[in-house]
Amino acid sequence: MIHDFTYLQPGSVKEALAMLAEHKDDCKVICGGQSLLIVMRQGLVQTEYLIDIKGLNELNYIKYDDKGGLKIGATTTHRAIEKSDVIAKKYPVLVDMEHKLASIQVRNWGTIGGNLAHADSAGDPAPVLTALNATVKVGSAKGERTIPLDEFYTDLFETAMEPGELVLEVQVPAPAPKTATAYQKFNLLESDQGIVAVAVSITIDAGGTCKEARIVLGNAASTSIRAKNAEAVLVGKKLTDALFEKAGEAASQECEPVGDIHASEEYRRHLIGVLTRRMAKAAFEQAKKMG
Amino acid sequence: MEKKLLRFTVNEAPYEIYVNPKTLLVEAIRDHVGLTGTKRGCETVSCGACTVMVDGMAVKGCSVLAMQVDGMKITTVEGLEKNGKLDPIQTAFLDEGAFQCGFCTSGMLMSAKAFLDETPKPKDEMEIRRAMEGNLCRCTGYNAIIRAIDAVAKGNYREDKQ
Amino acid sequence: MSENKYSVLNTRVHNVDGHAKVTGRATYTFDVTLPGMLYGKILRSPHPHAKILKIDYSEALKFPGVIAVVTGKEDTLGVKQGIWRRYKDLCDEAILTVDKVRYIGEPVAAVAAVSEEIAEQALDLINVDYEVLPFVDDPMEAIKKDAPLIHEGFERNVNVTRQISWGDVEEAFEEAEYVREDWFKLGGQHHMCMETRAAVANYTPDGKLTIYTSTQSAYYHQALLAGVLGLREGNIRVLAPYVGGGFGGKFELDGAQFCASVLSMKCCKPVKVVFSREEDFIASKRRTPMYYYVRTGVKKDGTFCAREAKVFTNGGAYTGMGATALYLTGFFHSFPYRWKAYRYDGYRVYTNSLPSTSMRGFGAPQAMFCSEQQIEWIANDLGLDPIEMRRKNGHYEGYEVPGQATIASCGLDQALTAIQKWKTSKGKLPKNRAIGISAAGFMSGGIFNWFDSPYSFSSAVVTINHDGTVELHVGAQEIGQGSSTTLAMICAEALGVKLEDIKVHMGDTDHSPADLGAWGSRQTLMAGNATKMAAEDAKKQLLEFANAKLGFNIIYDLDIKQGWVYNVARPERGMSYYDLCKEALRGKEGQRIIGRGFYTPRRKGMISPAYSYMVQGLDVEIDPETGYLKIHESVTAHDCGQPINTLGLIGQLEGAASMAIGFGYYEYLPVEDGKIMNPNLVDYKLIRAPEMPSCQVIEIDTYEPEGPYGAKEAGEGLTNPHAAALGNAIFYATGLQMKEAPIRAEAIAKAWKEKNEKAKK
Amino acid sequence: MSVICPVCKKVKKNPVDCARHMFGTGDKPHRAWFETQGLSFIDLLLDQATQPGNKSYELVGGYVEKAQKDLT
Repeated sequence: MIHDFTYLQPGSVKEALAMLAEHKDDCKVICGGQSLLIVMRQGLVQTEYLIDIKGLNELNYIKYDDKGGLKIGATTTHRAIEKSDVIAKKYPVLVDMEHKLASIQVRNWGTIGGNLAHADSAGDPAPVLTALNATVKVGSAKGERTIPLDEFYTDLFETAMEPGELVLEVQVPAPAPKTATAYQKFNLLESDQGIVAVAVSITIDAGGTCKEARIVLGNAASTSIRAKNAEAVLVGKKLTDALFEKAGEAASQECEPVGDIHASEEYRRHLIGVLTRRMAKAAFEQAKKMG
Repeated sequence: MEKKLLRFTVNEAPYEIYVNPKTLLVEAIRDHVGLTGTKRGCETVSCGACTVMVDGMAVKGCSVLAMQVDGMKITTVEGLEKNGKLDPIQTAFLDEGAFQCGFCTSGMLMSAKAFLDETPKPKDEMEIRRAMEGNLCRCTGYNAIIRAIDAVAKGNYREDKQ
Repeated sequence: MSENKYSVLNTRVHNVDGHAKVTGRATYTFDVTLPGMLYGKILRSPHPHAKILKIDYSEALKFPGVIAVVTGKEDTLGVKQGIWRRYKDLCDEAILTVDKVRYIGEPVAAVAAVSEEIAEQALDLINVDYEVLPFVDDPMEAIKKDAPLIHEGFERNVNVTRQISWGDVEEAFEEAEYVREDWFKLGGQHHMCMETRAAVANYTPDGKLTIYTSTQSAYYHQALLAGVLGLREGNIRVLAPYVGGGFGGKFELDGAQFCASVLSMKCCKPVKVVFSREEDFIASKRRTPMYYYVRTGVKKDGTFCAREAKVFTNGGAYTGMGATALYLTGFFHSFPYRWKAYRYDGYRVYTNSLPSTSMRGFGAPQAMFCSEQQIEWIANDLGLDPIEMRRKNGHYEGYEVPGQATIASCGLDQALTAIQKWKTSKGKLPKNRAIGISAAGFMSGGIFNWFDSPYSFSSAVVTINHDGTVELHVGAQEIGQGSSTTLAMICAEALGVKLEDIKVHMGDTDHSPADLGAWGSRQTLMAGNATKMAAEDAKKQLLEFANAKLGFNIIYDLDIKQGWVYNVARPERGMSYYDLCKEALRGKEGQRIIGRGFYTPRRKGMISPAYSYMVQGLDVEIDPETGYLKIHESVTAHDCGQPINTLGLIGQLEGAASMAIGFGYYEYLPVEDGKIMNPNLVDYKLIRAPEMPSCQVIEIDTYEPEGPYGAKEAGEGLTNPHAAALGNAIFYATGLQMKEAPIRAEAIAKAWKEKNEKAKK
Repeated sequence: MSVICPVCKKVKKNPVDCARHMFGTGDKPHRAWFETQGLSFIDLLLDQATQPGNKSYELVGGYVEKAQKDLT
């Protein structure tokens, strides 16, 4: 049963930010609402004011240029990302991720901004976007600022946003040369949330040495996290199966998963190790093929 | 709680209704408009029994506030047939026995219809299966549903073939 | 496939209720709204075991919009009921409990209000004082001497014991040259009907109750409600026009039906109670979890000598249908093989958890998971071909299961051959991929009259109108399995008319003859026989008139086929069935022609009049490092006698496969501290379209003399073999022996890791 | 050596078989007989169920044998 609230439907971002400034802690923002309405129905979230930004078309866009990279407006749906030609060309991993994000119905209505702001550590976009070195642009009545995605999450369902702030845009740098990103979540039903998930981005030089690695773990801690020890195993090295194995071991040690009915802590660590190894190798193989 | 005016089109008929803003789309359709073909099977946006089309897109009616579809066009299972003539996907469901208890069927049909409108020529069976991923069926094991959608995609129900 | 000799049977037809279902016109209990209707909500126990000291609902009654609150103590007769009406001890559930709660989710009070939301808010205003008692939720703990006692008089929480035996087990084990024993653990499974438990009860001051409900047996609910409410059966009308799934979970009295009725009787207004999905999970029963010990002795050549099983089942808080599951698991554990000696000791144990009951397969899926894997391991241990070993020991036509059943038709041998052929055709599979097979058999209509019904098991009335349309009244219940279509087809075939001529009337106790309902795979055989008999009775009357009318020599035989009434020796000579109907009614002074039929099994053993057989093959790919399973293909060789409803049959088998794969792999239903840990569809994993494998069905041609047109069970039995077939595929791909169902990915990954570590050492 | 069940008089092929029958039937009259012999029906039943071998059956079989002389 959803508790009563006052429904506010701003006509512009400016109006939305003014409403947020006015109601601060007494309000929640709904966009696609695919996650929010579930927790509201369970009575876990109550709010006096609900600000509905779903209709804000000024935040519904996908823009790309080789200099500035990719910019996705907060109210852009998952489905729009999944079907974007430019994203398919430049960031195929994002399309792969979206293919298996819940169902078509959810992707049709759910938005990227809402997903990132919901801060579920099992969410799909955050690990992939973090591996792609993405940044979130947030705004409030006072102005705008950007937060790197790997600093965006502070705890389970908590972000670095202040009251009154709203996610406006996700920014992804243009892909670097010889860089590839691979993502896999482990689950029994392919579009479920991952029991764990791993995204790995690898940049190699012409000689095949790893210049940069970004390894991001989903549902392996209270937020999606960088596996920096695992990254360190790879950076500066000629990559081999033995190193991927070692990176997997490092990731499985540095993650902080909890056990639940779907998987024990031990099993989650094990899966993180296996997936890190596999995704690092997959990203490396792809990067090798790039010109 | 102050009720809000919602104007929307359901199966091509215009409706103006007053709803509590927390009213879900599926509640507006079932309880306010009175169309009970759309079902509900969970509280967690999991089962897809409440799937309807919003401006041509398949959406789960329990995952959307009714107020969010203000001004939009809704199609429910009752809107599939035209002047008593079934939509090809409905006929295909009959021909393949793509339903048993029937409780998930409305949602299945709406997902299938939206998918076929968007993807008249799916590249393989797995694409159809993935399109139906958001709808649970406890009876059929899905395969008959997939066969029905495939039959429509293959053109077996085109006017000139009937 | 031989040419179809029937004009309606075994053809692809549209379901008779299909049009309503694909257009959204089908009205389920969930959709029923009556004028002046109130909404009921149930307050449930938060404790697995507690005494109710006091219930104070005065604040709830003051809440605007609340019309009534009922409790077990004040508003019910406190009758303990159950479906085992012949055994009063096993009638142990009051539904709205009177003095004690025994599981989390048990109904404690119910509220009726003008809206669902108000009713739900009012629940928070009811104060219940509980004296919390120690609880136990595992059967092996519950039988210990110091375990808390859940029901008075049931020492050490043993609810029911069942024994089955034949032959001299000790002697037969001595003859065996190889003996293997294993312990298995089987989890629960939720029915997960798409339509949750729902009822709209409408009690009127003239003492009559009408109830719309989602049920597998309108007649059972009529009788059960009469017992608990103190009404005459005939004053209760149960309506179930469309039912959103049953699977064995909807023929006991449930909280929605009982609370809606009690509230309606208090208010004299219609009251609707619909379970939320979470309520449905925590308070609508489940497949019975079991601990299974199996000891099997064979000769070195693979001849089966003896088998012994000891089983402890987690009965949960009440008996329900669980006692039958306890019996059937023991019986089907012997299937489909001949054992010189067999002994089964089953113990159903009360625990403080969700009651366990019947669910598609009714105890057999648990038994087959253990039996069919152990048989595979034995064949492997002895270096024998597992398919040939099964064939060597399998049932055959005419075999008598000692003291239990006689097998009148059996296609096991052919089914094994078909699967062997498929397996061979697959050739050598890639690494980590293997074929697992499993055989099974199942009943075709349970012969259990624990309900002590005075009525025939199935009845049918066929009425022919002047225009040739036919009213088929049956008490059988359509729950999605297609029985309305199957029975209409049988009726049309028997009468010799078109399927469109038949109108089926079911799901209404006022207008359908009593029938035990849709459980135990009984409708095709039992309601089918009753329908056939009624149609033949009506046909006989029509033909009497036709004889008079057509004036053939009396030595000629007449028949009707596809609407043509004709001389069998001269088929071109005859008349239209439709013309005949018009005139025949005149000849009866305007009375319609009415045929009656019934079926009650006699001298058919203790379990079932007939048995279906099947062999299941699964092609499975395993990622042993993660435990992920991908099922590439499912092939079933299936003996269901004469197929009746072609599309329905395929649908039933595919549906059974999806549920059986769920039991074997996806559908984990953990209980911790008496609490179901995943009572929602996010955390309870139901197979979805991308994971469902393609299914091929190979029909094995047999004829069952007891079945209508030779038909028998299809759709329930196939829930039995898949879990074991999955386990057997895992065994061949990895060498791992998985003894717990569902086989969890984590368990596979763990066992694989341990195996590799051991190998390293 | 066939014996007669001291409660329902069914003929069983030996005392152990008869004991098993008595546990298996388990209704009130059969349970009551255990009490008259100073035995606990349920404890013996569960011992039999949870321990290897046939100890409870053999024990009760002994009582059944002793009871035979009063039955004929």
